[in-house]
Amino acid sequence: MISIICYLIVSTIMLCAGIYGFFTRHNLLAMLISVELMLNATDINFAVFNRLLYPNGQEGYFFALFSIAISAAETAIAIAIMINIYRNIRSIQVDKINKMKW
Amino acid sequence: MNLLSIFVLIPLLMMLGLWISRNLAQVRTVMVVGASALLISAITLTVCYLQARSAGATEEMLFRADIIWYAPLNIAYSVGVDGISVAMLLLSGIIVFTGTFASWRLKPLTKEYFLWFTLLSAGVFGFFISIDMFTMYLFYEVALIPMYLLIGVWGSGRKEYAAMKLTLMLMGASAILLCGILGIYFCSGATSMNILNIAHAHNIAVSQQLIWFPMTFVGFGVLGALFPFHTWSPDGHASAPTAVSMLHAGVLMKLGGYGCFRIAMFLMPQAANQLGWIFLILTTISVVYGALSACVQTDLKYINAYSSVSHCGLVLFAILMINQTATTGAILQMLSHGLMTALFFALIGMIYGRTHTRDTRELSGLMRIMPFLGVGYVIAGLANLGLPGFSGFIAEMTIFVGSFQHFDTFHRTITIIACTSIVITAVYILRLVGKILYGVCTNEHHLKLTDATWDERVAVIVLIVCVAGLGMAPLWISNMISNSVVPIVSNLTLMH
Amino acid sequence: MDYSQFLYMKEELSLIAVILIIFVVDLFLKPGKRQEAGQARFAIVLPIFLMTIHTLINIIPGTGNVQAFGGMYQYAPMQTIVKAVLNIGTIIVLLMSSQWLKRKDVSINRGEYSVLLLSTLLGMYFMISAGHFLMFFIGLETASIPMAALAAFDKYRYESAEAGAKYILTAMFSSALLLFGLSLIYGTCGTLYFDDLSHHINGSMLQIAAFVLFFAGMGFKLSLVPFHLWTADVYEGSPTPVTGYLSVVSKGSAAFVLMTILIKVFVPLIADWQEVLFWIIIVSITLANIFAVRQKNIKRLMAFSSISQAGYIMLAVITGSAIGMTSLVFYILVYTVANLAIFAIITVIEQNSGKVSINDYAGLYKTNPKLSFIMTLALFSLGGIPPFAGFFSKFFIFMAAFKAGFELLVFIAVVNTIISLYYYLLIVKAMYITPSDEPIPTFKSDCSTRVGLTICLVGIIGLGIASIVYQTIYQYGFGL
Amino acid sequence: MEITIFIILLPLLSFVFLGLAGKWLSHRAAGLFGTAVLGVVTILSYYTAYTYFTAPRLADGTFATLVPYNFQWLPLFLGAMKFNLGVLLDPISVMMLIVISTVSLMVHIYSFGYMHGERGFQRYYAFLSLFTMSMLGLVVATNIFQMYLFWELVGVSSYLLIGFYFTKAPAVAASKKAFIVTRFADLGFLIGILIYGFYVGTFDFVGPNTSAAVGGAKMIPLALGLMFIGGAGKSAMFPLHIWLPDAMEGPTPVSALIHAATMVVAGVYLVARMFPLFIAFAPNVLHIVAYVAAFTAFYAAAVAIAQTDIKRVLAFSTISQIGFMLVALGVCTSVEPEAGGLGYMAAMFHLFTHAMFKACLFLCAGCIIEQVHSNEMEMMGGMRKYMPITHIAFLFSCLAISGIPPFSGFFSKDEILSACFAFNPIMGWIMTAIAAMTAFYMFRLYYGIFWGKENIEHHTAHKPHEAPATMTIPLIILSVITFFFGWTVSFGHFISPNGKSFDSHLETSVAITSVVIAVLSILIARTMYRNEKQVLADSLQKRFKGLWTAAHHRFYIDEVYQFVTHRIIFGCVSRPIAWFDRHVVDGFFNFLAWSTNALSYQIRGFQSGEIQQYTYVFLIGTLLLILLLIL
Repeated sequence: MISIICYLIVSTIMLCAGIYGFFTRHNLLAMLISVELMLNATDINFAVFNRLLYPNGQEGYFFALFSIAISAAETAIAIAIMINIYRNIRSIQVDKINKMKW
Repeated sequence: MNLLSIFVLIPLLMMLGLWISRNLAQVRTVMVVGASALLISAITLTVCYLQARSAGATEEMLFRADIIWYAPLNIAYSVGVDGISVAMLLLSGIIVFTGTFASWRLKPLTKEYFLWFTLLSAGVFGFFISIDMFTMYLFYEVALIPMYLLIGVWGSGRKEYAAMKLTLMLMGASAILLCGILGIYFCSGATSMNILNIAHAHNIAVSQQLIWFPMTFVGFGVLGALFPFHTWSPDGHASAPTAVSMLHAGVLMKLGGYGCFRIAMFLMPQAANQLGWIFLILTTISVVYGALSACVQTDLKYINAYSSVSHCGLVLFAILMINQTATTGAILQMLSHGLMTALFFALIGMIYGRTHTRDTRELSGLMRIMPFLGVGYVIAGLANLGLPGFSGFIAEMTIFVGSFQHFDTFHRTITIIACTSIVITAVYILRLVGKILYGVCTNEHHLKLTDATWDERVAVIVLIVCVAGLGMAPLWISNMISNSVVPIVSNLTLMH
Repeated sequence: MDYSQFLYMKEELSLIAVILIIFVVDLFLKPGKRQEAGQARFAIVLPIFLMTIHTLINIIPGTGNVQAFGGMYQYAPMQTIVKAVLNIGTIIVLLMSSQWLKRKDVSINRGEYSVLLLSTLLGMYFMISAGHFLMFFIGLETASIPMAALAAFDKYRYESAEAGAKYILTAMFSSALLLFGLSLIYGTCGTLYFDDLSHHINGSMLQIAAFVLFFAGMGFKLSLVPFHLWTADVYEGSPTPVTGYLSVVSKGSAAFVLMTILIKVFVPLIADWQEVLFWIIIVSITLANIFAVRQKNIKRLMAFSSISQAGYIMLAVITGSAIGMTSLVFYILVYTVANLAIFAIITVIEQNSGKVSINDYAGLYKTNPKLSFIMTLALFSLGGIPPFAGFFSKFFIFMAAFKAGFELLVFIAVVNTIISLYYYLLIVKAMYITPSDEPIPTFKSDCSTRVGLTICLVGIIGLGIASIVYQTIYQYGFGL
Repeated sequence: MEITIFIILLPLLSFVFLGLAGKWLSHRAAGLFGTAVLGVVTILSYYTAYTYFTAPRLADGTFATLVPYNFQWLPLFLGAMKFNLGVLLDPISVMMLIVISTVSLMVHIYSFGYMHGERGFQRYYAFLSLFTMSMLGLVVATNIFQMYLFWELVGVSSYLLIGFYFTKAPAVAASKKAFIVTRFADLGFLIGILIYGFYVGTFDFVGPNTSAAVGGAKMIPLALGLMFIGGAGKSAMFPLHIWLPDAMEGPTPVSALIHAATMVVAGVYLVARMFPLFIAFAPNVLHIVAYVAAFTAFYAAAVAIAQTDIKRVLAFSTISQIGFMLVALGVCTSVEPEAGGLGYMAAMFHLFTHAMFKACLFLCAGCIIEQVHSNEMEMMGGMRKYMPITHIAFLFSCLAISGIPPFSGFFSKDEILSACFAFNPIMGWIMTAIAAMTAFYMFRLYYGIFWGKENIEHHTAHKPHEAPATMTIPLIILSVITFFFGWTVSFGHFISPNGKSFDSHLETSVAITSVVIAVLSILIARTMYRNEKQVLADSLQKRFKGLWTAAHHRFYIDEVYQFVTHRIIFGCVSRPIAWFDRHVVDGFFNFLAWSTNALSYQIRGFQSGEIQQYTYVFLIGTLLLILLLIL
């Protein structure tokens, strides 16, 4: 039996990796992937908690499912917007999209 | 319908009338009718009040009306007047009336100007009739904000800067005041914001008073040109159009003193006694410092603005003396200063409208050119320096005699210091009069200028008559005020 | 399963119906004729008309608290009020977008606009009525995701796309953190039902972390400092009606939800969340104000203004009391009419002259007196000047916070109103005082904008003086 | 005695009427109206005096103090402390009524000719009425506060009248100076009143034996001293005298009325009014008054010798003579006229006689100035040929002021000197010396104007002639009074410190000494100034050049004041304060605004437009909040 801590370490590492990636990538798509990583980390959490701590209910599983669906929707919109950006400035480098500031 | 609500209703109707009026003649008609109605109402109220009192009405406030407004928050539209408010309403009526005439020929955007002007007066009247702290605060702020546009749009000189500074400083003060009011309300544990109710039925713990009293006092005090928060006044007055200066220095600055007395002192007597000395020092500084600053100014309006700082300082000074005589003097001083300074600003505005300069170094010998305005100016000046026969004298004397009756040597000493202001006042007033009115006119452009027009004469004469009338027959108004001062002052002295 | 439970959701259901009708009708409108006046009018009036009906049939609050679907859906009469407020905001937004929607490049997507807008509203409805974090989360995302599409709605304007990108990425980041927080709550409590949670929350380290992550997610929606940085850019880039919507409806719903959840779920952590809010309020109000004072673009200025307004709203939340909740809802209502009036005016001016800089507003009073007059009143209302409604709402919020013992906070907030007044007055100054060589020319705004502005004007003047509104809200308020 | 109220009300009425309606009145009508009203007032005053002094005395031999009117004007809510207005008649106030109304009437008549054709003639008469009203109100004051009220009014009418020629810069400056200096002194008066009110508990004039006075005994000396500062201001005592010489810029009749006869003796009247308290509680203060007055008398006499402007000479002579009066009051040691209280009566007596002859002198000067169009002595000389009536009147008055019998001045001055000798022989000799100086400078003036070197050139260009009847009649009346009053009226019967009648008798030794010295002085003046060539005078002037110049410049007191007011008060106090206000107090608020803006620019990098930075801050914020809660 793998301890719950291990799962949590994995999920936390995923979260942190996601955050790190989000901060350091220069491409919008890469950032999107990073944020997906973060979302997946939570999904793992939900599943693990449900499975190991509260096996009687199904809340965690459902939550994870919904979360996956929602992140998919988000991604769809995000990509649509990125396409729009690309149409406008022919680039999806994140350091280019800082026209509005201060 | 309560008699007092008329004072709010008339300005509202005036604003409606202005909104629908189509040309200048209609605007003027609305303003004259409205301002006269306000003045007549104020006089009627005074008469009714005196009759009611002489018929034996003993309540603290007459013509009471309470309409629950926000029941969950214990906020009510409560009105009522005592002698002090009646006097203030009368003052406001006079100033609004004369202010209307003083801005008779104002251009451009006359309609909008009067719209804001009327809103300002609505605030002023509302403030003086209210006895609920919330309503009072509401009207207080209503009276403040139109100043921004009135100065900014119709002013002169550094109007944008002055308007912004004035608005922000006064609003800053009212922000502090808001805290003070909330503090009073919650610390008293009262179930209504009614001042009388709080004063009579509730006590605020002294430790709490020591926090909220300075806030409330400073909050109102800024409007009363309390040192060192007075700097909005010179710039603001200098840039404001004539009638606005009149209304602002004449009435609005009185809101400060009135509020200090009616809310800060009345509701927090112990703190007023304990912390009074700090503010006494500040107000004494105001009195002397304002007068000294006025001596070296070269702009007519700056001189008068600093003079207002000095005179309004005297109001707060006297209030803090906590005795019947001094406080009555303070209220008289509010009246008197209101009338005098309005007269002054009206005349300055009229002179400025002709010469297009307010720099004393460029003006001279105006007496020969515009004798009516010149004489008016001399009278205003003499009234300002406290000549017997004008209102300034009775007010200042009542204040000085009253303040000097204080049992504490400290209070008597600073009374003497404050007394010196009357000499300094004489210095700058006489220098000014000598410089701009007397002598020979050196500017040839000024030689062709004309004397006052009929509308200006109306404004000036009404004000002079009031100043002189108050100065010669002070008995009735003094009695009216002092009878109303008694309950408040006794509340203050009992607590000592 | 008891299908009558669906009746408790009549508000959501009728909104779904509205969305569907618009969606279907839009399908049958011929794309080639979008520019024609008749069709345009119909397409614009239809959502407004339907929303009005929807609002009217749902305006009467229910009699008591109800739970449906095993506690997933919770109804309280207050929610009806809040939803009505949001409806009003949405209607005004729809009214003010009409002129924009007549523009050639946008008119093609008119239907989508309404549907997306109302979808976000639906999401907020669910958020408000949620009794479970899953429901809440779905509502939150339903409210967020279409919003990104709306922000990027001006397809041919790069700024719009940039706004959309910034919004969606920040939204995803924040929802990932929020979700992580929720997972921790689930992990420590074993349930996500609001009613059960309050018994399980005991203030352990993980729960505190979870709470903060949750709060950060809400802080993003509310654009509280330090979660606010997207706000200015998104507000500036988005189409102006969307900005208005974002600043008012989205923010209002989030504030109410935050307050309900703090009251219902995080009661045991009250000391903690009050402390958090305490600092957040101070920072939000002050920092936003400081940023606002030097803005040149009016939309950006309003963005910072809305951040500081969010800080004021939090003053009501921090009380956790019934009176605080009443003040909150009242504040949102007042804020809605005032802020939307401003955005409506920004919209018409932008549509008619393409100008959004404050300097361009110079001399507006000379050319468009009525617009500038309403603008002035709205700004005064936002600044908390009586007799406009904003004064009352601010005062009540301060009262509530003061009553709850946050004197210092009230003091700081109140002092900050001076700064906010300063930048509101800058706009007034531009319109009335600053002379201009080429002012915005005189134009006549279209009918629906004028209707919208009239509603706002009535609200700005009437809401404070007519205490009935506040008292009605007060009847349904609830607290700890 | 109810009729006395009209003595005050009628001039007030005249003032209001002339002030408001003057614009539409002809000069003639306005002048006649003013003079007629004053005539009625004078008749009323004489009637009052007649009835008052002929009424039977009280049992203790004093005249009754009557208060026909006393009503509350301003309530002060302090029990006995009230601010009343009323009429109080006692010997000194009744005497003052006579003095004021007489001189005022003379001036009214005189002005008819003197001011003929002047612009603002109506205004002039209005102001004269105002002044008369205020001065009358001052002397009949029932309490110290009423006195203060009218005191201020007197000051302002003086201001208005000095500045009558308001287009002339010196007149404006002089009026301003007069008002400000007296106002400054009035501050002392006011504080004195406040202290008096606080410690005595009333503003009424209380007797020394009343419980109120005894209760406040400790502070009464201070109060009286401060009040005297006010009196010193009005009565031009050193160092507050500087306004009076400048006040000569006003029309000459005004100088006669205000700055010679009436207003300037208000200080004397004040001290006389408070005399019982001075004697009972503050004899030392009274003596200080005497020393100040003596010094002033000397100083003014010295300056008068070196003045060339005839009105200035008269002004300094006025200062000097008021000094005499105050010395007389100051040397009193008791209220018994026979034992140290003689000075009181002497002061009042001198006040009366001085008012008449000094008014006469000024009016004469007015006649002369009108003819030669200059105040400078060098423009005159030999005027006796052209203006005989003026010459005689002037001579009579000069003799009176020099103390030559039988003119009135001799009698009053003799009483003063007697009182001084009774107090202290040194004081007596000092005052005698000053009296000699008086005789000298008056006759220097007399010879300079009427004899001496005639300015032929000027006189041929504008041939001087005698003044019209409206102007000479007052001169004649006043000369007659001057001539007769001294030996026909026994002043001590009416006015004495304790109220009882007493016979004042000439003290032969003092009288002889003073007359001899006066005559000697006159002779010296005659030898020096009578002739065309004034060899002795010129050589003396050359020898004591420094002294002469200093005296001519009034010992530079004005310059000192100028320095103090302009350099110190304006330069070192007002300007720094104004600067402080603009730059420090105001600067602070501007700094607040500026710093907010500056901060806004400083931290703008926070909002960089970079989405990763945004989320970074987001995360940091979240972590900080967690830390906040955990720690």
